[in-house]
Amino acid sequence: MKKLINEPADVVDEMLEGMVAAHDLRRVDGTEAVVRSDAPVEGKVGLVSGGGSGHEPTHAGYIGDGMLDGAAAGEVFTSPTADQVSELIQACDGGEGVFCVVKNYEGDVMNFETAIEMAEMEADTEVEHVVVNDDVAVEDSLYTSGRRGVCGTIFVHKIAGAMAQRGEDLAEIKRVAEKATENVGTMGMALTSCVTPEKGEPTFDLGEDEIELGIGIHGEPGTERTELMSVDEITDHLAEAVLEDLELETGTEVATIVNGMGGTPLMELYVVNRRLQSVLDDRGLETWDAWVGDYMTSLDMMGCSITVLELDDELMELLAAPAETPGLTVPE
Amino acid sequence: MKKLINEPADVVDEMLEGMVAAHDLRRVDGTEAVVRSDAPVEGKVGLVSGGGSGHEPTHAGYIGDGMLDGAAAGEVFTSPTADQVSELIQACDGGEGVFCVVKNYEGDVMNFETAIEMAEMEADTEVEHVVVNDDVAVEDSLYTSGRRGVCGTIFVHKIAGAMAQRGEDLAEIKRVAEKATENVGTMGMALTSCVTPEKGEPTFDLGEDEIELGIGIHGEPGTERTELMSVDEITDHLAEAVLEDLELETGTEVATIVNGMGGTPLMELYVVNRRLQSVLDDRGLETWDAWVGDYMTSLDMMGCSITVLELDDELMELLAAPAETPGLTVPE
Amino acid sequence: MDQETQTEAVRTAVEAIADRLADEKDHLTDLDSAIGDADHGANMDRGFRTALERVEETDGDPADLVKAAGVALVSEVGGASGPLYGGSLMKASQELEDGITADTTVAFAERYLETVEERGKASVGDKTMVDALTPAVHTYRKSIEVDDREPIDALGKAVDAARRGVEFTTPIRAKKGRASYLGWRSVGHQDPGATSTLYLLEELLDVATE
Amino acid sequence: MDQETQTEAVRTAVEAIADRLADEKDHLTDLDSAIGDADHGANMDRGFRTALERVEETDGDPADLVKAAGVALVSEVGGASGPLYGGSLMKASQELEDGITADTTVAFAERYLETVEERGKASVGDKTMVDALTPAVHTYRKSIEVDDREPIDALGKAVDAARRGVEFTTPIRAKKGRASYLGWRSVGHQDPGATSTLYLLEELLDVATE
Ligand SMILES: Nc1ncnc2c1ncn2[C@@H]1O[C@H](COP(=O)(O)OP(=O)(O)O)[C@@H](O)[C@H]1O
Ligand SMILES: Nc1ncnc2c1ncn2[C@@H]1O[C@H](COP(=O)(O)OP(=O)(O)O)[C@@H](O)[C@H]1O
Ligand SMILES: [Mg+2]
Ligand SMILES: [Mg+2]
Ligand SMILES: [Mg+2]
Ligand SMILES: [Mg+2]
Repeated sequence: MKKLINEPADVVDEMLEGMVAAHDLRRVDGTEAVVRSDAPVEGKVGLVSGGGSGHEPTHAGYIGDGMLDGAAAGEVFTSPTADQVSELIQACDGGEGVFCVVKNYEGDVMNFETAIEMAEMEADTEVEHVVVNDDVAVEDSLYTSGRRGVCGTIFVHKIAGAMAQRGEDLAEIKRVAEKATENVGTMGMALTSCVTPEKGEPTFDLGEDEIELGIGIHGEPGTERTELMSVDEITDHLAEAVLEDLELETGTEVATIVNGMGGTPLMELYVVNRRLQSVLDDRGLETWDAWVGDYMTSLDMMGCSITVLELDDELMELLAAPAETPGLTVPE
Repeated sequence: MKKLINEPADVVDEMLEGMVAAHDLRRVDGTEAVVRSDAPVEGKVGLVSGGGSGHEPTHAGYIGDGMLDGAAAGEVFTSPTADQVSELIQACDGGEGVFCVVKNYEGDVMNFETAIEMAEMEADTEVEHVVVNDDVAVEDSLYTSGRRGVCGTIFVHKIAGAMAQRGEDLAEIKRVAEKATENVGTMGMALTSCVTPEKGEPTFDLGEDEIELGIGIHGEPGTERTELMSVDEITDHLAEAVLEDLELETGTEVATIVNGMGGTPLMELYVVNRRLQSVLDDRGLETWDAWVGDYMTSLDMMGCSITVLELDDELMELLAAPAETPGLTVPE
Repeated sequence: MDQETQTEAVRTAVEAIADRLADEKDHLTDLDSAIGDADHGANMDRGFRTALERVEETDGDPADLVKAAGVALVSEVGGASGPLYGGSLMKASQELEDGITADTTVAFAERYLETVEERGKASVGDKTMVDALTPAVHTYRKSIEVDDREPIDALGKAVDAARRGVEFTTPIRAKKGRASYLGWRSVGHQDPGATSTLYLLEELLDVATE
Repeated sequence: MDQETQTEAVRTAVEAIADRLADEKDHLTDLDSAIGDADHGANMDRGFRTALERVEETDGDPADLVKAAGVALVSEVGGASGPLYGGSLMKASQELEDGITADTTVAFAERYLETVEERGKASVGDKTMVDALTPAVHTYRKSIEVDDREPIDALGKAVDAARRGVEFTTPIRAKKGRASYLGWRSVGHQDPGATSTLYLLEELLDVATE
């Protein structure tokens, strides 16, 4: 499998160099964590996130006014280490503490928990966090390690980022981030596997007439393998799973994301959005904002996910607040 | 080859429906042209573009304040028809005339020329246009139909869009659009072919150790097939071709695009940008702005292009002017 | 032939061409894959399906029908082939206003070729449809005006000439169209537009012979 | 064994493990491809290469070296296996502060298992490394405390026990780790973390036997 890389082992480091060369960012010395170049910003809570690489623009692509102050990049699909996350937290503390957005997956949770303890011990940093678990494909039961955190996390970044930007404190940010997490659901599917730089071959084999439903964002196989369907059928399936989980009343206002997994032409994502919006319309839901694009990817995987967020006035206002980052810009 | 589509023949129409459902756009009745929902905007020149589909977010993704007023979408990789372009032009005329940004390729040029004649005849619309031909891979000689218009077109959209937004007239817009066109160069490469919805198979076969250099944006093979190289070598090759063409003096300020062809992980584009910026640095050039992402794609092709634009004060100011479109947002 | 018969002949010809292009769709697309963007088959198929619908709906003389077919191609095909095929049919249709005769078909053929050359800024040897058209049109005119052949014989000769034109596109380098971007790599591939032009002529001959 | 010998034994063991994981890298990644995210081989290989560098630089008693290896894993691996392997080594190393004896190795093994269970919130039967560790630790302790075996014999039994644990992971459904997302589809696949745990134990036995 061909890739635009030098050595697989260097890809994360070199990607970060390329990001810093393009955007208003800097590396935290000696780590694979990246922060806004003026971090820590005094007088506001620092907002950080992080996780494995390969999901670009997630995570560092959401650093900027109105969203994240910093992000830690692990190896491809591997949680960043606790000591790097701890350094990141400390680099983003402008005196008002730091809030971490963590995606539910054991590696991230374990490393962030350890990092938070370390930052509290080493630098007396006040830290709060939220664990996003929006993936409705996985049952949240004794038989799983809980629902995964996937593309809905971007809504949480945006909402928590707007809170931090307007000077809210840790407790308030936590309240709203938890509300957003409760209100959001996502379900994804793959037409193809992705190829990691290390392995250089598809993570799983998928026949020419097969697709995976209920995938995560790490190139892992999904919860179910089915025959290839038309995009309308696929969209119906994903939307139904999300809506069943959210149980929204008629007239509810929502924001949606049709997210590409990295290798999907934007053209196709718009075709998905066409159907999604008509499904929502049929159910009497009101789409207040619809995002279409690559927000949370799995390298070069072809496929998509659908995210629906239930809105109230507070969440609407926060989503509409200005943001200026490489991956998402909302003008005033 | 699997795609998120219903019938191949419906993909352009359904994509446009999905775009209109997501963004502040409307269809021009009975056509595959899309305009801002409040078009025509009175008191400014209307800016339009168009071409084959499959390059998303190009073209309709750049409709909005500070960029395009409308765009015509042809079939995949096929120029839109002259009558549709003519209707688009008429729908965007707010009394100050319409400026068309055309990419150099015979289909687009012939259809736009016919359309301009039709609009002038049918509705007395004043129309000017520029033909962008930034692709340095193709010799501009008697032996070709001239250099192709590729990703540098996005800079021309941005610059002409800023001119139109601030109320400049057709002649002024033409002057600046032509300057931008003269100052920009692009060169692209492919790791893989793309797959069109109609054909359902790769347009060309490329071995596991081969790449194409000097590709266009329609899935056509490039000017040269070589062995797979490291990303640093590839970047050097592309950058050299562009810089040789532009012949810039030390100290020149430039804006750059590392553009993904649709199937390339963003991670890899940043790795390209890392090298590009160090090449520019070595040559004594000053990067004033660096864009990294999917701006002008070829469906699901894996590969990238490098664009360099020579700046002066006027072009810098226009690039920095605010814009608010689905594909590119520049905040105030 | 009275006007009714001529009109019906045009409809039959467009139908035969549409059927032929449907059959050759994949082949034309394969040719366009090698040196273009893999859509010539789809373009021509879509275009002539619409052209057929239009000529079936259109009343009038042969010139009106040919023009309707041209308009359909211009407004349905896009790309390079849309304005070339469609625009040329529209322009050349004017030569048929006095009906279909040996003389008017010669004028039609010449006008068609001229229009392609003008719009496409192409000449013979550029590896385009002009390479199929030029020998066909030259041969047709010479057969009728110099050799005094029947139009149907002359058309037979023209088809053979077009075939050689198509074959000639293979070993030469493209100067126009997408294939020109390939430079020397375009050598060794047959031009799709010249090929579809040959199919049109073959079908015309077929319909004329019946 | 004096302290110097013990310290050297730890270094030799880490080296053996690092070599083994380098050899098994692709195999572990393949296992992780089936029910995870295709990085367990790379994670373990990267981690133990760094661990080896660290123990080679570190002076001190065996506990210090084991701790250094753990720190290396925590700060180099990330993912789920980083905190699990690394954190557990760090914690359990405390049990070796009085040197490596039959008793301290039992305490080490139990502490290690406990830490994995705590951090991972996992129990036996969840289809994780715990399934390899549990039988191994239980067997080791019983062999030493009840059967009065020599540590090296006990370790041999523990390795056999771990192997059965690994085999046991195949037919069961995952409750923890990425494989749990697959639900019933996880059945029929061997757990990568249990497998790498077995390799560690096999290498310990090898080094101990030499
Ligand atoms: N400038 C031109 N002049 C004459 N014929 C041309 C020109 N450009 C392209 N063609 C013809 O058009 C054919 C390609 O048509 P098609 O694939 O439908 O359009 P596109 O090139 O826009 O994809 C070529 O094979 C060639 O014969
Ligand atoms: N919660 C957990 N408790 C115990 N072991 C776990 C847990 N989660 C994962 N593991 C172990 O870790 C292994 C996967 O490690 P690795 O692939 O390196 O990390 P990641 O899952 O982050 O990619 C699994 O095979 C399993 O044995
Ligand atoms: Mg991992
Ligand atoms: Mg085309
Ligand atoms: Mg073509
Ligand atoms: Mg893994």
